[in-house]
Amino acid sequence: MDSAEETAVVESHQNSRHAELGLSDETVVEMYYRLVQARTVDEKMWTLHRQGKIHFIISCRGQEGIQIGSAFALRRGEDFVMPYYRDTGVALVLGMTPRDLMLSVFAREADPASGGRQMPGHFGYPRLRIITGSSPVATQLPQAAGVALASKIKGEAAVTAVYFGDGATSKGDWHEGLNFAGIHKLPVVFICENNGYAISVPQNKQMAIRDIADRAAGYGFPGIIVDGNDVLASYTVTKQAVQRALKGDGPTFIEAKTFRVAPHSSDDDDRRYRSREEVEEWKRRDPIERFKRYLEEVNLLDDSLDQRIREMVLEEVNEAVDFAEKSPLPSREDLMKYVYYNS
Amino acid sequence: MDSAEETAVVESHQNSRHAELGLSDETVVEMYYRLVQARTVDEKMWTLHRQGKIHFIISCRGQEGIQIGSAFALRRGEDFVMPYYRDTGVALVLGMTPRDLMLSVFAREADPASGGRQMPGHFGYPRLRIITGSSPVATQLPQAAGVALASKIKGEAAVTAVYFGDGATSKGDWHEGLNFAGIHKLPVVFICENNGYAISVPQNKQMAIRDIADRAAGYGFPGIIVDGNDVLASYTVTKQAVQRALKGDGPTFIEAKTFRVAPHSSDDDDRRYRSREEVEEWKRRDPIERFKRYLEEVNLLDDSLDQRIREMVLEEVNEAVDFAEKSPLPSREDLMKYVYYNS
Amino acid sequence: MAEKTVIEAIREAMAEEMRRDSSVIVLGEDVGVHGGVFRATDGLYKEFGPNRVIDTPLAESGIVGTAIGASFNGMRPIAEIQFADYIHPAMDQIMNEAAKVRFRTKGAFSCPIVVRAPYGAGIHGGIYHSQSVEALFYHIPGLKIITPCTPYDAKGLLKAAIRDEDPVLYLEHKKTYRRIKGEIPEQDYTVPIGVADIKREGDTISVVTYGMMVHVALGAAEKLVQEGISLEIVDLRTILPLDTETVKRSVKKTNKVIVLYEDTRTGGVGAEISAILAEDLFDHLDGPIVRITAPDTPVPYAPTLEEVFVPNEQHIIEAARKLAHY
Amino acid sequence: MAEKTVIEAIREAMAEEMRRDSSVIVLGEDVGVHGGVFRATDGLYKEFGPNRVIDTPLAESGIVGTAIGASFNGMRPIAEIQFADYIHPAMDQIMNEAAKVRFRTKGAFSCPIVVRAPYGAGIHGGIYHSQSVEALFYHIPGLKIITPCTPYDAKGLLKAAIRDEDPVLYLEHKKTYRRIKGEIPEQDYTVPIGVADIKREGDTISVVTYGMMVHVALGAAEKLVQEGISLEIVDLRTILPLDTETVKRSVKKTNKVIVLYEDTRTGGVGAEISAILAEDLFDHLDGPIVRITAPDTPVPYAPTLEEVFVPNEQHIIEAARKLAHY
Ligand SMILES: Cc1ncc(C[n+]2csc(CCOP(=O)(O)OP(=O)(O)O)c2C)c(N)n1
Ligand SMILES: Cc1ncc(C[n+]2csc(CCOP(=O)(O)OP(=O)(O)O)c2C)c(N)n1
Ligand SMILES: [Mg+2]
Ligand SMILES: [Mg+2]
Repeated sequence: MDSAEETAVVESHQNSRHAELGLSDETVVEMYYRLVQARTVDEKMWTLHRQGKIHFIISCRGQEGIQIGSAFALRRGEDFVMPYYRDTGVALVLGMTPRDLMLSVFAREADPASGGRQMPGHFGYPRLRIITGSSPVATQLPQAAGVALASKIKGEAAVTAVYFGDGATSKGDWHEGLNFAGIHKLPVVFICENNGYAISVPQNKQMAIRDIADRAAGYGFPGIIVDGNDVLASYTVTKQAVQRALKGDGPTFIEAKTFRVAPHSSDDDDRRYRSREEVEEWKRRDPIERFKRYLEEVNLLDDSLDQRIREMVLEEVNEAVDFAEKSPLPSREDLMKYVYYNS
Repeated sequence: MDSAEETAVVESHQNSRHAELGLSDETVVEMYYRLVQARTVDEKMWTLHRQGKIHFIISCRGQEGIQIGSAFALRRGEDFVMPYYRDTGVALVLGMTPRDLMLSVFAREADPASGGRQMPGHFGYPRLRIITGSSPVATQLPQAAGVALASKIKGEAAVTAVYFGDGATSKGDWHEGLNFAGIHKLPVVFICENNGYAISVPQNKQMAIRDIADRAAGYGFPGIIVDGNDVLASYTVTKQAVQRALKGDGPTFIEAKTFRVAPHSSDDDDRRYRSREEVEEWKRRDPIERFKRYLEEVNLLDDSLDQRIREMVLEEVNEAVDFAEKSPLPSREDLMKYVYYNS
Repeated sequence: MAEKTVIEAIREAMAEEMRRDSSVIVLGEDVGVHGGVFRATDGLYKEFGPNRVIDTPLAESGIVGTAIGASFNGMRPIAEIQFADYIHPAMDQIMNEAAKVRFRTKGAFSCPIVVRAPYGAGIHGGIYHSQSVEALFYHIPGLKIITPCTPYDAKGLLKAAIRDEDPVLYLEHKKTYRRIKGEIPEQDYTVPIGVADIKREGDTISVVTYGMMVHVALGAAEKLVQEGISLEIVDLRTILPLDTETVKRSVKKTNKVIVLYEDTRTGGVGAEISAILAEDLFDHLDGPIVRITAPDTPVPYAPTLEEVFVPNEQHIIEAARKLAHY
Repeated sequence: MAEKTVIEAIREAMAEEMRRDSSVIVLGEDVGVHGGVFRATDGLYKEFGPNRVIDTPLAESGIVGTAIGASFNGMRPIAEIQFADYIHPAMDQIMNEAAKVRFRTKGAFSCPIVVRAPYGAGIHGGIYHSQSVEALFYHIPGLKIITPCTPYDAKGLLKAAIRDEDPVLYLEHKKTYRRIKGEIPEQDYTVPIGVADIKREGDTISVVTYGMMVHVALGAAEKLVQEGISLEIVDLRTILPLDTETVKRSVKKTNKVIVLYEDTRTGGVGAEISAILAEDLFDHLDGPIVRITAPDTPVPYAPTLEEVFVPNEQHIIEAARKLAHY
């Protein structure tokens, strides 16, 4: 249950949806484990925030389906991944640990993404090929084209997967990044987590179209729509996009329809701009519950295994919190370090 | 022959293409006059540049078809027009005079667009609703949305027509401008003069698609392709777009396929990046010659009228050069003026 | 007179100007239904409707570009940039378009827009929710930049900015929003752009500053009184154009000056103040022109690092002591 | 040694570095087939092919963003911005991304890119082909800014920039491209970043400057000799980080200083130099710190206006006379 790479079919259930996709039973249970892990990390962070122990958190809740599904289609340490701030699930699948993430919310020196220099939610880990992200929305899009361009120049068989929200599609940088990737048929997978809102701004104030995927045609590559709360569907379209990229056929744009069931961040109050009914409706479509039902149907999960997984995760997350809390803050003398190479 | 507004059918040839479009004989002859005028102004500027009398010029040559055709579909002084630097033809139809343009190439104080503060090719005239343009490519796109937004807020029945090249479509501002106009169904007509090059960069290095008009779908409004060297076709699609906008149906994107037969500017040497054959091929499709043939076919033009028109235009242009040359440069003391309202 | 916070003053200024002049519109991310992430536009959507209070797409260049275009067609748009940290994509529209349009058209076109942006550190915002951006825009002829620090100034200056014929960058220090309270008159008033304000009289040292640092300086001044050191606090209020007269008058009186800014040191706005004084008041200076600033680093998130990043009272007290005895 | 122009030096530096290191790539508008609108990349496309010399779409933010991404994956991209006037859309990528990435990752990521841009006035380029942009980027910790003015420095500094681990903004004064010639060694060399150069020794007044103004100052110095005024010309070469030691050493010797820049006055790079000297060398100064700069306006197109915009020898001569007798 520790590697996203074991996707070979091992004893899979005949005729099951995941077997058809070439996913082993073990892998889909691991997917479930990751879903629970992401959710638990998120819940813990909210608790820590309420307790006043940390200043800020930004939430993956509701979007774990596309995050875990797509990330399982990426080859850890081989493909480049550029998660955006909401991608706790992606970061966990690709190899960042609950400890790493807790170190970040506590702004600790040992936080591998930033040493407490940056807000939480800005993942990054060179060894895992998780490319650092910033807060300005959509700056990562031309950067993704650049990462992939370098792969192309070097002749390296790596794909760059870049994540962003629906709001990000409105930025000039988004356009410039997609355009460049299209021209050079770069191995990029664009993954848009369309949760219907950019903070309070609903999709119909963000764009005049229903399906963002329609825009891909304007850049000369396919745009795919997927139910982002369906883990296996998310896995499938990403896997296909990765294969397409590796074949040299260029980028794919994936629009995952999903929803953020939490407020935008710990600073937000989403009751100001959307109804409880809308949120409740989407809670009923929770990707984790849905995947759980699937695993139960194919007899890969029962209450006792679920219980075990949840306990395991909780223990791991609690341990991570303890570890992070005890870990030291950056020391005041180090402020000027890391501005320049030799500073 | 001095107003773009007289588009009512006066004695038009039955069954002729222009009569079907509701264009009078007088109007199509005026169109021809404008084509010749634009070309003559352009040629004169090149001559002045070769003579070392002026520092810089940028050329409309080859693109007069879409420029004159579309501009005739706009209502002078009512619709807002945002030409780009190549739009000598648009500026002339909308009411700027050869004098105005010559004052600009000579950087004279009386230049109405800038008083010699800005390079030539940056048109602007508040009274004519020609909105000032700058050199940074594509900045005018969100501005066009803004002009039209103001019209919408005021309930004013005006359309904003904004012009730009194929290269401009790659800029973030282009995307942001179209997106905003689409969301608010603003009365904007986007006119792309696709001449196949951004200086030396050919279209296939600028984008991965053949028809830029395809991108309009991504903003929720129609994209129309037109032969930009066909004056009447250019007129027609623009007219339809204006009507659509006035009805409140929102923007239209027009892609006019055309070609710049001159170098990019007086600083450019286009032999460095494209074959003479390509240029010659397009010279054979010259929009002016083509329109001339049309007028001859419908018996509205013969050699003697053509001669008269050319003489008239030349006289006007020569007079404009004399006038501009004698006109004073900005005075040194005025440098600090016009930085702030009360400076 | 009623006591208000800075954010209330800003909101009131917009509401009153929108009532007074139907060409005033507001646009930006989350400014409509939501009322702004800092609630600066709270209530405006309800009162003025979606035509005049516009929730824009997430596109800062587009927001400013749209505002510029609307201003060409008779509007007086107020564009909100959600955090000053996100203003940079709009740099081109602000510096090449808004600020240059009057000059490049010899006055035929003008661009009366206001770009509002919350800035400043000290609120645990980290690297991308804490930046001071004024210095990056300080080098743009044609632009005006306002940095108020009290409710009175915030309201009066925002009204002046909205009525001004030139593009104005109106920077709001986030930390003043709810922390700083003050009296505001009931009736309409403006505070003139380009006029500094002596927030405290003194005669030992002039402290030239703006924004949140005015309050920090006032705190330091309070503590230095007992040592016989009397600081004169000059609040620039407008940093572009600079009120050099008021600054010079103060320095001619005290003959010593501390230039204080929260922004990082190199190339900060205060460098210009030092440069002007070092040239024009050379004979009046009885000591070096001391700068107190943030160090040249991005703004860190961890509280330990942010603590040493932002200039504080202690820095001022120590510098003032040294300079007083120079 | 061979005599070369500045543009030749720049071209050679890129070609040699590309030969030396296969991770060096060039991207920008018209840099490939065309060889650049100023011909800086002439021949590179032919030698290194379309994989390493990339004609980009017209999108400055995209160009720099792509370069940043490529640098995260092992490349050392040189991004050309066709004119510095068009760099502003890339401001966000430069200041929020390239310059902050080392800090925000505690050194785990770095961004070794070079952004080249031709800048400067005096070539009839008008408002959008003449701007000096260095001051707008001067306030960005994490960035380095180079402004060479001779072929020797241009080549050596560009090579140093390409090899540097940090993002570098390399500004080329257009007017030096073909006008300024000089000897260049045959063998490989670099000029260290962050080290100023005394282009002429003198003892009456230090003139601290960079770019094209170095040559203007040298001309003025020539003429002032006969009046017994001896200017020391300090060419900063790198403006960020600033070589304060060399500047201070010079001013400690002459005790008088003129800060000269072609850029507009308010908030210019020279303001920082004045500020540093007014604080650190107060006791060494025998006169005001004089600034000679362009006035605070956009760059005008008409020759009459451009003439009075750009600082010239006469300005320096007059200021030096006055200061010498102070
Ligand atoms: C350039 C920029 N502008 C504004 C912000 C403030 N902001 C942070 S997230 C956000 C909304 C993003 O929406 P979306 O892309 O849909 O992602 P989501 O948060 O919904 O997952 C905004 C406006 C920012 N970070 N960057
Ligand atoms: C933002 C920006 N980058 C670069 C330039 C330099 N430049 C001027 S025109 C041009 C090409 C524009 O091509 P296109 O939009 O196709 O218009 P065309 O000149 O072909 O009519 C370039 C690169 C500029 N003016 N603005
Ligand atoms: Mg969203
Ligand atoms: Mg073109």
